[in-house]
Amino acid sequence: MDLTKDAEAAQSALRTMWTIRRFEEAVDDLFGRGLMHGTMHLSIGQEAVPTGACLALADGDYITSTHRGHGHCIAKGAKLDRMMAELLAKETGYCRGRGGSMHIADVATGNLGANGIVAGGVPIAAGAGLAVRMRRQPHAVLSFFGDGAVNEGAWHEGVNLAAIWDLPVVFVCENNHYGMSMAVNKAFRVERLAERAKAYGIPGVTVDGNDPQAVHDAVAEAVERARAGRGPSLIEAVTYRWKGHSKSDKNLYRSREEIDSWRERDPITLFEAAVLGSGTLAEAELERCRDEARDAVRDAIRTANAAPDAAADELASAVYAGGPS
Amino acid sequence: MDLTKDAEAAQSALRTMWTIRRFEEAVDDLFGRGLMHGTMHLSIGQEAVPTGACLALADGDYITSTHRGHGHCIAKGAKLDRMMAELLAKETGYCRGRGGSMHIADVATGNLGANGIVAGGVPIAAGAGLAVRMRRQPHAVLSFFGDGAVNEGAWHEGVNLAAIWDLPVVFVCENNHYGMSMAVNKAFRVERLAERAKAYGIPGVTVDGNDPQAVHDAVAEAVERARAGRGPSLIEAVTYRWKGHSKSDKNLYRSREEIDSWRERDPITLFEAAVLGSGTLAEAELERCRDEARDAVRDAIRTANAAPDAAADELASAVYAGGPS
Amino acid sequence: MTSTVDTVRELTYAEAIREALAQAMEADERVFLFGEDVGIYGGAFGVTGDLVHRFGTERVRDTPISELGIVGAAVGAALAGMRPIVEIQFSDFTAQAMDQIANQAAKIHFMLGGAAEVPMVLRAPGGSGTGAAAQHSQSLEAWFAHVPGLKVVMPATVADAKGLLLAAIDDPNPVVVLEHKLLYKQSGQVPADSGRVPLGEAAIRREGTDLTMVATGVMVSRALEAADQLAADGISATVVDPRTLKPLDSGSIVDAVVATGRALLVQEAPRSGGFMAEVAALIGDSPAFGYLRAPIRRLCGLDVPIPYAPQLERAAVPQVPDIVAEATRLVREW
Amino acid sequence: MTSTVDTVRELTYAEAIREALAQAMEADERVFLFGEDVGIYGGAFGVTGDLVHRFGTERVRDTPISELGIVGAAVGAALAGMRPIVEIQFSDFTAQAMDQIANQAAKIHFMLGGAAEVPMVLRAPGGSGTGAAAQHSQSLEAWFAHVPGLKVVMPATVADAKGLLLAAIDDPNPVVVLEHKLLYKQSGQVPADSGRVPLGEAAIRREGTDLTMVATGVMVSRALEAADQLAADGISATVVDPRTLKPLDSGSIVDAVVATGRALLVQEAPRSGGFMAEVAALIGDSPAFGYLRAPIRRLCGLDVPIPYAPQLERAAVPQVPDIVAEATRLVREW
Ligand SMILES: Cc1ncc(C[n+]2csc(CCOP(=O)(O)OP(=O)(O)O)c2C)c(N)n1
Ligand SMILES: Cc1ncc(C[n+]2csc(CCOP(=O)(O)OP(=O)(O)O)c2C)c(N)n1
Ligand SMILES: [Mg+2]
Ligand SMILES: [Mg+2]
Repeated sequence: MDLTKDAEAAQSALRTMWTIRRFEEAVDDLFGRGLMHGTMHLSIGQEAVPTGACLALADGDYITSTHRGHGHCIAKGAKLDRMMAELLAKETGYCRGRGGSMHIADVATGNLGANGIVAGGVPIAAGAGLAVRMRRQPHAVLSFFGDGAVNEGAWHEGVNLAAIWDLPVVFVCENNHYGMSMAVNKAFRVERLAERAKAYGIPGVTVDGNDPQAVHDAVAEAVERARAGRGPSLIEAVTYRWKGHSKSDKNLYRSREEIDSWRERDPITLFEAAVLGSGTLAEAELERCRDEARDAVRDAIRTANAAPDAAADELASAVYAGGPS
Repeated sequence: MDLTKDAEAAQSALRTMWTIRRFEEAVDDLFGRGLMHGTMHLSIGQEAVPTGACLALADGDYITSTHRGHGHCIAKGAKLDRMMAELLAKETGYCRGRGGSMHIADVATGNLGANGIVAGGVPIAAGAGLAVRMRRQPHAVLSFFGDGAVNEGAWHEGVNLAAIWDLPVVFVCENNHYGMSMAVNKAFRVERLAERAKAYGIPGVTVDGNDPQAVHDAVAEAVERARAGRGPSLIEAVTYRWKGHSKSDKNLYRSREEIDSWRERDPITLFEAAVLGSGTLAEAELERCRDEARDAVRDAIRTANAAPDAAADELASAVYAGGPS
Repeated sequence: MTSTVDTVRELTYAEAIREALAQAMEADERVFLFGEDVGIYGGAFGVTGDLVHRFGTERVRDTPISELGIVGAAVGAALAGMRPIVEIQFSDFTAQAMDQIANQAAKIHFMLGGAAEVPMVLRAPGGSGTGAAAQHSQSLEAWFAHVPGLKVVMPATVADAKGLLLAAIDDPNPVVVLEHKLLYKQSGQVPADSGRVPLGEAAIRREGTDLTMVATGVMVSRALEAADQLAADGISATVVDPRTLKPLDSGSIVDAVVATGRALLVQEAPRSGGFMAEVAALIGDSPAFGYLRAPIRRLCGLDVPIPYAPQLERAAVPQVPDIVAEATRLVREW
Repeated sequence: MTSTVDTVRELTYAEAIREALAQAMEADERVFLFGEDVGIYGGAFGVTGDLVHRFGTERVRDTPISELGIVGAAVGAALAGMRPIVEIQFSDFTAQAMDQIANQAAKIHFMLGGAAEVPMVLRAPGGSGTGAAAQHSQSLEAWFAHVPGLKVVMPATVADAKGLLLAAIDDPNPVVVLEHKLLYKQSGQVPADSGRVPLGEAAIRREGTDLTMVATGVMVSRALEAADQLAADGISATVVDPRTLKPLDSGSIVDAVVATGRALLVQEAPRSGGFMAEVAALIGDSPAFGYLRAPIRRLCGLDVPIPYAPQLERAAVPQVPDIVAEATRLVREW
């Protein structure tokens, strides 16, 4: 699928990227004004990765996500109002206010959950892949994780299981150059994280994570491979987060210039230029995508705000499935 | 050092290999006769690895060892009687009867311990390497582990830490083709485990683990590199264990023929043939090495048997260093 | 599963577990086993035995040595519609997998607001007595019983080994089944077909009047043996086996203590922070409080790692004479 | 460390920890810190702050995200003569490192027959109240207190944050220091030079006559606040802060309960199998048993993962009014 040539695909990609951007900006704003609780990990600047990746997925496919998971959740098809309700600690939130940002998920669209544990979703993805395989389903599983996750034992074990059993899993590393403050070049002694794939005998590629097309193509190929029973792949999508790691971040570990240089490579701006340049979409259509995204996020906030707060009275009975025990 | 050309080195290597062999045979016998407790993991057939490796080490260097650790302990210079006393649950044992086979260690010779946890010693070796580095000592740390350990998260994390910090650690994989019953070709999707080294940006080599010279040369080079501050290396020594994994093993996962083919590649027989062939040692000298090993093990059993049993009365006070608390 | 009359046969604890596994796999294709050496090797303790020949290598699946990955894969498989049963070779290695057990499996149902379930079983043998030393002999039930979202069972009899496991497999939550190495070869009566033992119900193994002993795992049979000896000495003991530690059948325990006025709580695990502390605490804040004629006593493993030497290993955990002595003291002195 | 008069200043809990770290590093070159983001970032909670500028990147060392490797490296460094201090960013992630904590660090001295020591400190913040949800808010002290070979401290005041940490660094054993996120910004008096607080000594934070409250972590200040309110209501409470959970100063707790006849045990962690179960058990089998005028009551976190929503999070753990209410009930009804 050529996102810059196919008008429908281009609009879809653009709308998703703008929706993520606007959603994250709204969260940033609500949080800054003390209307949101906890901590938030925003994915502004990284929108092309979930967007390009999820465009290569089909219904029934699964994803596992991370602490920086709003974009994954949106790109996989979740409803904005239920996401916003979750962050606003409402009863109508996806997790009924129990999970919040770090556990947000629309299970119905195949999102097995954001995860507060770095690399926590990686072996879970392998297991979902095993289930798909054993149930002879045609689905693929896509596991998102950051560069920082790659040095966790869970990552190593999860990727190896998927590799030796030829499981239909696509491992997508969002390499945004830092695991919190730890620079990739200090945490690794390899140039490209995709090189790690060889250790498990699976293909590994590095793509421009600010280009939804590049991400899409790599994921589409890996998904095809997965569905064909030829096992997992590792895709390293190189990108950058504009905002601090979370609210406590003073950005001491990186320079203003570095941040600025990446802002100049804004995935949305670049993509808009590409689709405009190729004549696929006109400025008015871009404008409509932007407006739709803005309105959708505004609506979501409105709907979420009107919902009842999550109720504390059922807490204890919510721990176990199948009724209280 | 050319073990097959230098008479002293040849004798040393041969004596160590025979000592390990005789020690393990004695343990097998004592265990079989119900005189030894617990479980035992014997390294018969793998003697060339610790022998060749430890000949490349110097005083002050550390090792970490495994559940199959008698050979490592012997090759690093431990006293046989105190080892035997440990296995016989005596007060004079290295661990005062508290550790047994899976925790055997002569800390004074730099052995930081056998480990009942697969891959448990790998991050510990990285940490010892960090200490050596921070204390500006000239030492190296050698970590022994099996093929099975390589898929553990602990291995991944430990090797990466050593790699990114250029620590003086040599990772020696005793690839005996199985992690218990799990064949290497089922547990990995790579041909050679040494290929994993690339994922951490460190050198990796595969050597004949039944040839003490090959092991020695690879380790010596890695140790030199480590001491020079150029970081860790991974060495895969391909070998085979003749006996079952432990006493519960019925050898269902491998064939008689496979075992026999490896017995024909007995590292001791091959080495004896080499030193005899090159004229470095005469048959009488080989015989002396064998006799010395046999006698040393016999003496160790005698001494150990005469020692008092480990005493239960001080158990509770043995948990914390620095006196009871 | 076509017979209608439920025949009772003599099986070992290991065989009873294997039978439960086989029946669950026959009844439900979503059920499968995986873990280290569960296939051709038949399990480090021989529990899975010939199951790989009966169900194939897909459903009785050998794994590399990677406990965290294994449990994580079970979580993922459960989320995606399977009913995985994981064997961790020694319960000590749950330490490797603790994130996936406690932070993922236990919490996902709650964290996702009920939108997902994690129906999985984690079997692992605990306990000392085999000379396997400190890293292969722990009794870690207290760790799991402290994690909301997990259910925890400790079968102490052959029938329960089958019955509790079947109930655990049925349960829509993650259940940790802590078996005991010393029990694997013990024999006992087991119903052939059903025999499910509901989670959350204690068993009163013996009824008496002078004191109540609460014991778990291998301590159940030791407490029963002690009770026999005590009876010969004129002391009449109730023995309660909680069977499920979480959710705990506190009612049965409290009732038994009300009836006898004395409680002796026996566990193999080290005393400090062990599961019997919870039992003591609940008795001390229950209706039984008013009936207590003596302090609530615990007889536990020493606060030491399990040593290798057989004489040290024995000294580290309660033996039958220790139970008899402690029970006698409690009854005679109070 | 040249001044002779010990000046007392006002610091925050985080600053007090930082001061202890700095003083220990100045005094002993073997002491060094490592962990995720402890360097230039200054620690996720700002505890290490500017230490990297004062001691350099060798001794204040950033690590990749690999908790098991980090703790394992600390074990190895300790065995090879260093005195490592590890920061685990949230105590929840000790689950990742549990093998190296419980199976290695805790047991090596014993397993090797005393031939080696593992002098290391593992610092980690626990507790809820920041909206970080189930995987970032646990109170896991009970896990560690159940592992022979570990020492465990929970500083509840600013002075103890420094004093206990200094003692932990001096100790030749692995010590787990569980800090509390909500306390980091709290201020208090701290001695500039020394101020070591020996491990194993409880603090009687307040003395009363009607009941004894035992509380840990952030519950200490809540219990004290509750005690103030209770006093206004004519109820006089003792508040005991164990400070060190292992080895536990059981004598001070028992004495306090003997003196008041009632015990209310307050913890943030979920009730089942929590540390206060151990405290209840030891009171119930101590000389205090004969002095008890009321059941031994626990007021604990609910048996639920910590939820995200602030209103749910508050409901999940004891708050001051809950303590007041429970204490009142205990005194008025018994
Ligand atoms: C096991 C674990 N360790 C540490 C943390 C704390 N933490 C949360 S996010 C983060 C950085 C993750 O980096 P990366 O994987 O690159 O993802 P990014 O934040 O860059 O998207 C850290 C250290 C955690 N949540 N889980
Ligand atoms: C963490 C952990 N998992 C599993 C085991 C059980 N176990 C002991 S040795 C072993 C096989 C190890 O294989 P390998 O590392 O190749 O060493 P080898 O036995 O072949 O020398 C297993 C599974 C263990 N001791 N520790
Ligand atoms: Mg990152
Ligand atoms: Mg092997």
